Amino acid sequence: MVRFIDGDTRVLVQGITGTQGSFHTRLMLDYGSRVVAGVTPGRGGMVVEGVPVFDTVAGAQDRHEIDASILFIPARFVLDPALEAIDAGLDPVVVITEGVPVRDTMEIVANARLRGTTIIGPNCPGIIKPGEVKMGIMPEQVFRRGNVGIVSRSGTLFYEIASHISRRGLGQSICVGLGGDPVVGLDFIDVLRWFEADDETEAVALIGEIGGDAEERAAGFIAGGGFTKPVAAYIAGRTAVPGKSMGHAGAIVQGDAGTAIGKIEALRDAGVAVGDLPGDVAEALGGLLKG
Amino acid sequence: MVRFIDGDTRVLVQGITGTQGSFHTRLMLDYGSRVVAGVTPGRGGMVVEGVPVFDTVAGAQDRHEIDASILFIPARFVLDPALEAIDAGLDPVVVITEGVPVRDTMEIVANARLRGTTIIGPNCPGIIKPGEVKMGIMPEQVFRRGNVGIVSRSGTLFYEIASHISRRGLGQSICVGLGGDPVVGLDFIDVLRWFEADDETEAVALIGEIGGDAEERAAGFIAGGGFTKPVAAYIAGRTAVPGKSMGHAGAIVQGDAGTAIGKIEALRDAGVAVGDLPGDVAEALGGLLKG
Amino acid sequence: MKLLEHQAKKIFLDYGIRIPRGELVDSAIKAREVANGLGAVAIKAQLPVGGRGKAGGIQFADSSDDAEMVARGLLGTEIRGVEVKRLLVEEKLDFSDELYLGVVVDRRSRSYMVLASREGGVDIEEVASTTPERIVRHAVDPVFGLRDYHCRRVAGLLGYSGKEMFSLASVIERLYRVAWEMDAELTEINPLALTPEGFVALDARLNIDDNALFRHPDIVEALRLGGSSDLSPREREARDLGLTYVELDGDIGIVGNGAGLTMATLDTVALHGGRPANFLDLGGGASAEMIEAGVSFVMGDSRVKAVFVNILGGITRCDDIARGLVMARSRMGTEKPLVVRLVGTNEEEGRRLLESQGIPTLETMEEAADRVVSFMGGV
Amino acid sequence: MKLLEHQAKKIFLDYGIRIPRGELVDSAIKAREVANGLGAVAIKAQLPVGGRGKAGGIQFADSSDDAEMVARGLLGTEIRGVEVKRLLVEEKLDFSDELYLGVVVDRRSRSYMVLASREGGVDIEEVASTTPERIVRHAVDPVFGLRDYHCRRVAGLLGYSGKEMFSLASVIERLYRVAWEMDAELTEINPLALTPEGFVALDARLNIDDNALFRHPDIVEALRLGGSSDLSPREREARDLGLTYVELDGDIGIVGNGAGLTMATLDTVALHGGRPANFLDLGGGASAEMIEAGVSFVMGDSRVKAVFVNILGGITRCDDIARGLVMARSRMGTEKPLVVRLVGTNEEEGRRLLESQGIPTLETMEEAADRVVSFMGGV
Repeated sequence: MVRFIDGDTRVLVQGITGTQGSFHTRLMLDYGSRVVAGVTPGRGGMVVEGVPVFDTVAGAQDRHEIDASILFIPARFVLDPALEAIDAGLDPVVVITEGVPVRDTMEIVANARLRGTTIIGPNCPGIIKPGEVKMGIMPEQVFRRGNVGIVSRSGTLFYEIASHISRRGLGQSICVGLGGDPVVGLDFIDVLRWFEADDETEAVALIGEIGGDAEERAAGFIAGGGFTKPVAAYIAGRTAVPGKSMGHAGAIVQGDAGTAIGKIEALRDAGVAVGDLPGDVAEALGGLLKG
Repeated sequence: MVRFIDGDTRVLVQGITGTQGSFHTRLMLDYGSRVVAGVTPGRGGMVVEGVPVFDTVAGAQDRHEIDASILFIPARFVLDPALEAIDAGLDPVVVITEGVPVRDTMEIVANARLRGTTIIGPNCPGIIKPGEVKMGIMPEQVFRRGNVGIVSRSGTLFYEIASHISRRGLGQSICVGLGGDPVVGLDFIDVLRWFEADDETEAVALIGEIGGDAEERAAGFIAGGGFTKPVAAYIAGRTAVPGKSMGHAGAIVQGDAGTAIGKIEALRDAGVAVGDLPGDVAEALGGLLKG
Repeated sequence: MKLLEHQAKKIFLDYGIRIPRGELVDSAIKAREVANGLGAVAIKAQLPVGGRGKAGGIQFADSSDDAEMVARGLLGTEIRGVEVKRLLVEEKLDFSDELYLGVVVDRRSRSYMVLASREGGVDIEEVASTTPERIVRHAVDPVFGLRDYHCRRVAGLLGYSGKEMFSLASVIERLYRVAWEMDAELTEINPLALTPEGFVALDARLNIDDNALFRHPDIVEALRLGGSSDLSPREREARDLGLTYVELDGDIGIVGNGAGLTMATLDTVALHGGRPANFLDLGGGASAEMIEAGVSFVMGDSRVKAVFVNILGGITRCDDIARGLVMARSRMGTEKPLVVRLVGTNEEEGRRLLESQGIPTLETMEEAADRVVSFMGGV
Repeated sequence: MKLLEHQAKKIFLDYGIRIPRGELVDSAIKAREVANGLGAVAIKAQLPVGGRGKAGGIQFADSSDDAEMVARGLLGTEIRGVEVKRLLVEEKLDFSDELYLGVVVDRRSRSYMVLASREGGVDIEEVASTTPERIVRHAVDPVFGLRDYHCRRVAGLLGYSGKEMFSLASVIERLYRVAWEMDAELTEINPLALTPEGFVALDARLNIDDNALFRHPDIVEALRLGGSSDLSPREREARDLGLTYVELDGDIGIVGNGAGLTMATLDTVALHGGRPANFLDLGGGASAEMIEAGVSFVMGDSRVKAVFVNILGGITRCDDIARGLVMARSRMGTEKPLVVRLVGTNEEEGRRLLESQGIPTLETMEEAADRVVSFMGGV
């Protein structure tokens, strides 16, 4: 079961003393997130944005109750602190970093699975519950609280679509960025299951892209009755060139597999409203929520 | 929870084509154990004592329902087949082999723990439910069915004491050899918990030896009320020389730790009847079961 | 990063996987010399592109005379747009079976997957779509690892027993170690031939995860020298600038931040009737210098008539973007129209800065796509 | 198998753990030469026994003259019963902290345990019993492994931060790798000194699991040459015969199968007033040849007046035992009384064979113990 966050979640920031870590700690605090401690090995004793810094997660836990962690760590160093967070029982563990070696991600995700931890990312914007809490790097001004759950492989495209939804007068219950790498901790289906159980979520925006078959499997899950609320979707990459990664390591069409058109058809067959333009998703949701 | 066996347990023999493997397969079959398949890599297709042989455990499972496994494998090759049995979901996995590198045992036990499998051994005689089933190498003539559970670190000493119990007119419910290595899968406490829950077991013979603190911890468990049935014990190694392993890799007195006398005192403090001679255990049990 | 066949084979050999005897040559004379010691040989163009066999890049020769002739015919020709500069000359082996063996990153199981099939020597994707039951799959738990018995199981499911089972299991175990230790995205032996001396890798493929190249400085060095790449010259230039760039065939330069947004920008421009000249993703948290480099790079493309910069700031700050755009503008001039859509973190500051420099900004992607396509109409 | 200090240090160095500069010498002149380049030195007898420091096996010298004199005084002397043949001459380092660091097999957690303490240079068992709170423990999950953050945590709990924390963490990680890769039963650095140049292992201990020696043929070879052992000559001879043998100080030879039974046999003989001369466990599934070797070995001990063979067959077969006993008897003669207790697998056959050769058997251990002790009374 995917574990999500709310305003009570006590957050640890790993890599808090870095440029991105300290900058987004400030933004998360301002947004209302309870960032209670930070970790940067060798910087124990510092204070960043009012948050005490420790050398290890266990050291931070000696002094603070902590629920979840977000990592702002350079790609080549992510493995150790991610395992540290899992080992410490933190859940979820959000990995923002782009460019993590896929072998390291496999190791992180396998260990998380053994211990029942949810990994969000890597190469993701994080998770936000608008107006309440965010563990991530998303620009908050595009979000407003409402009844649409968003789940997306992309980051910026997810902001784009969130902003359309907000401007359309709707809002979001919770938004999750899965991450753009070929291997990530969460799957559309994991999040759809959660949205199905969440009373606040009345409809879902599913934002996919070329590569892999996560969208096709989500379509199968919806078609099979696993998810019963209305879904609108957008799939990026119709103009993609086969065999080339389009920015995301995971966004690659191989042979006939992973094309935008294949995904769009699978979703439409499952009864999902798939838009041609990002803005179409908000329009479709407007209609679905009225209906 | 420790999982034990009964006459319905479908047993796999790994290393079935070896001298010991085939010899004890015959004896186990004669005793009534349901040995349904064997594995020796490279010998798939053979038949040993009427039992079909496969190259892999998974291959055996393609054709047979299997519950548990016993390994007759040379020490330096035990790791892979033990993990194979764990991976295949067999439980318990009995490792008879003496001389397994302790690092391999640690790896086996850690994996078993992750998957909830019981490892019996290594360097152990196995497990027997007299008159019903055995997975092990114990000489069956010393056992008869009755109400005493036996748990022992040693093998031959365990037969010795079982034979005294049988000759005394008592008998055994189930007997487990933990194994004589410093690191083994089971602990006295694991087995005591099982005996506590087992209706057939009315008293227990606990057979320990020098080295480690498993007997002291068992004593603490009994003293703390974790085990409520009568216990008689024997501890081997009063004449041991400090710093030397007495045959079992695990039987070594280090400094003041692990002496026979320390263990005997701890058990006596917990109300256990500790005999001076192996034969005393049967006498004590006779008294305890009458009382 | 894709290794060439001979580079991958060198690594396989280091891991104890058998390969045919042979040598890399860059002239017909050397091909003759190598063939002289080997008898019948295969002569294989070393190219960073697929489908080499069908395009005539693999030929055979029965004698050293023949080898020289074949090599002469291959060297200097173009196969799939790439000049043939080097050939691998290898002994031609007799074999009974041709297998496929691969270790790939599997998204669904989130682990390496061993793929094996008796249908070697042909396109495995075709086998996968027509007779998927002929492929044996084993997902390797990254914590538990690939054990001997897993490998024997795969070999057994392919129908091998006894000595051949052990021998194939050992190749599987070694190829997995190549994958794990070399951080492979994909590694393949196709075909893996069963010869009288055992299993031999007749071909070799090894693509290394770019994100893990820091763990393999020796490989990076070898590739820098060997010059293996299937990138166009402009793509290579972009990579050296640290940009994520894919070349397309239109005339509108596209710069976005975030892969999804940039893909959506291409799609939106296309839906508005425009033709994107490229995909350029600045990624997360780009500095002003990165933006300057990226925008200048796209503007410098002679095919490009106008540039559309689409930024939705999250970890990327709009003020940094604005400064980078101003720098690019002052470097590249105002000849080509620049359409900027800028929203997100520090948006106000960014817009103020751009407007103070006479660069207007738009708020929606659709508006901006419409605007940039309208410039094309005027050309 | 216990390595000598200089052997263990060589391995530590291979794993990147710093050790003092120094050299192994076997003469006072060489000690002088080595000291000449090092200034003040420590001179340490290389012995396979503990408590060497208290017994005068570690001395210091301020000059090369002094070093020669100290070495001359040490070489050829006996420390704890072992002749000093080699000395390790090492630079004497200045340090601020003396730590204890060990990686041991922990029975309870069934894993390696890292033990670390600021109380280095003293007996860790004493620290453990008097001030256990001064020892930091970390059990290493064999599947998950020891990670950087675990090592930093241990270093942090010892009170280190910043550069020293990283530096100590790296020593912990390396020592654990020594333990894992070398199959250590125990490995220790005591003391680990914090010098101006970082952490340095002043002493080194490494005991390798005998059962894993097959994975370390180089170590076995080095030890065979180096001759490290704390076994008595007879114990060494027994080991070479493949027997599990411990020498005791009595006059009754004991041969049993199974460690527990053999221990209980000793205890029972002792309770009956006898004094065992040895512990000899044939182990599981002994062949007739093994029994012959074992019984002959014990009978050949001039201290032994009678031999008690106590067999309870499980994986061991009584008929094999009987054949071995007959062979031993025909080899060693009938001078020393042989008391045999034989029950278990193939018991009937075994007894029949022994009785046909005039060797009576008893059924209980107590009877047999009583019988063998009675022979002593007669001497």
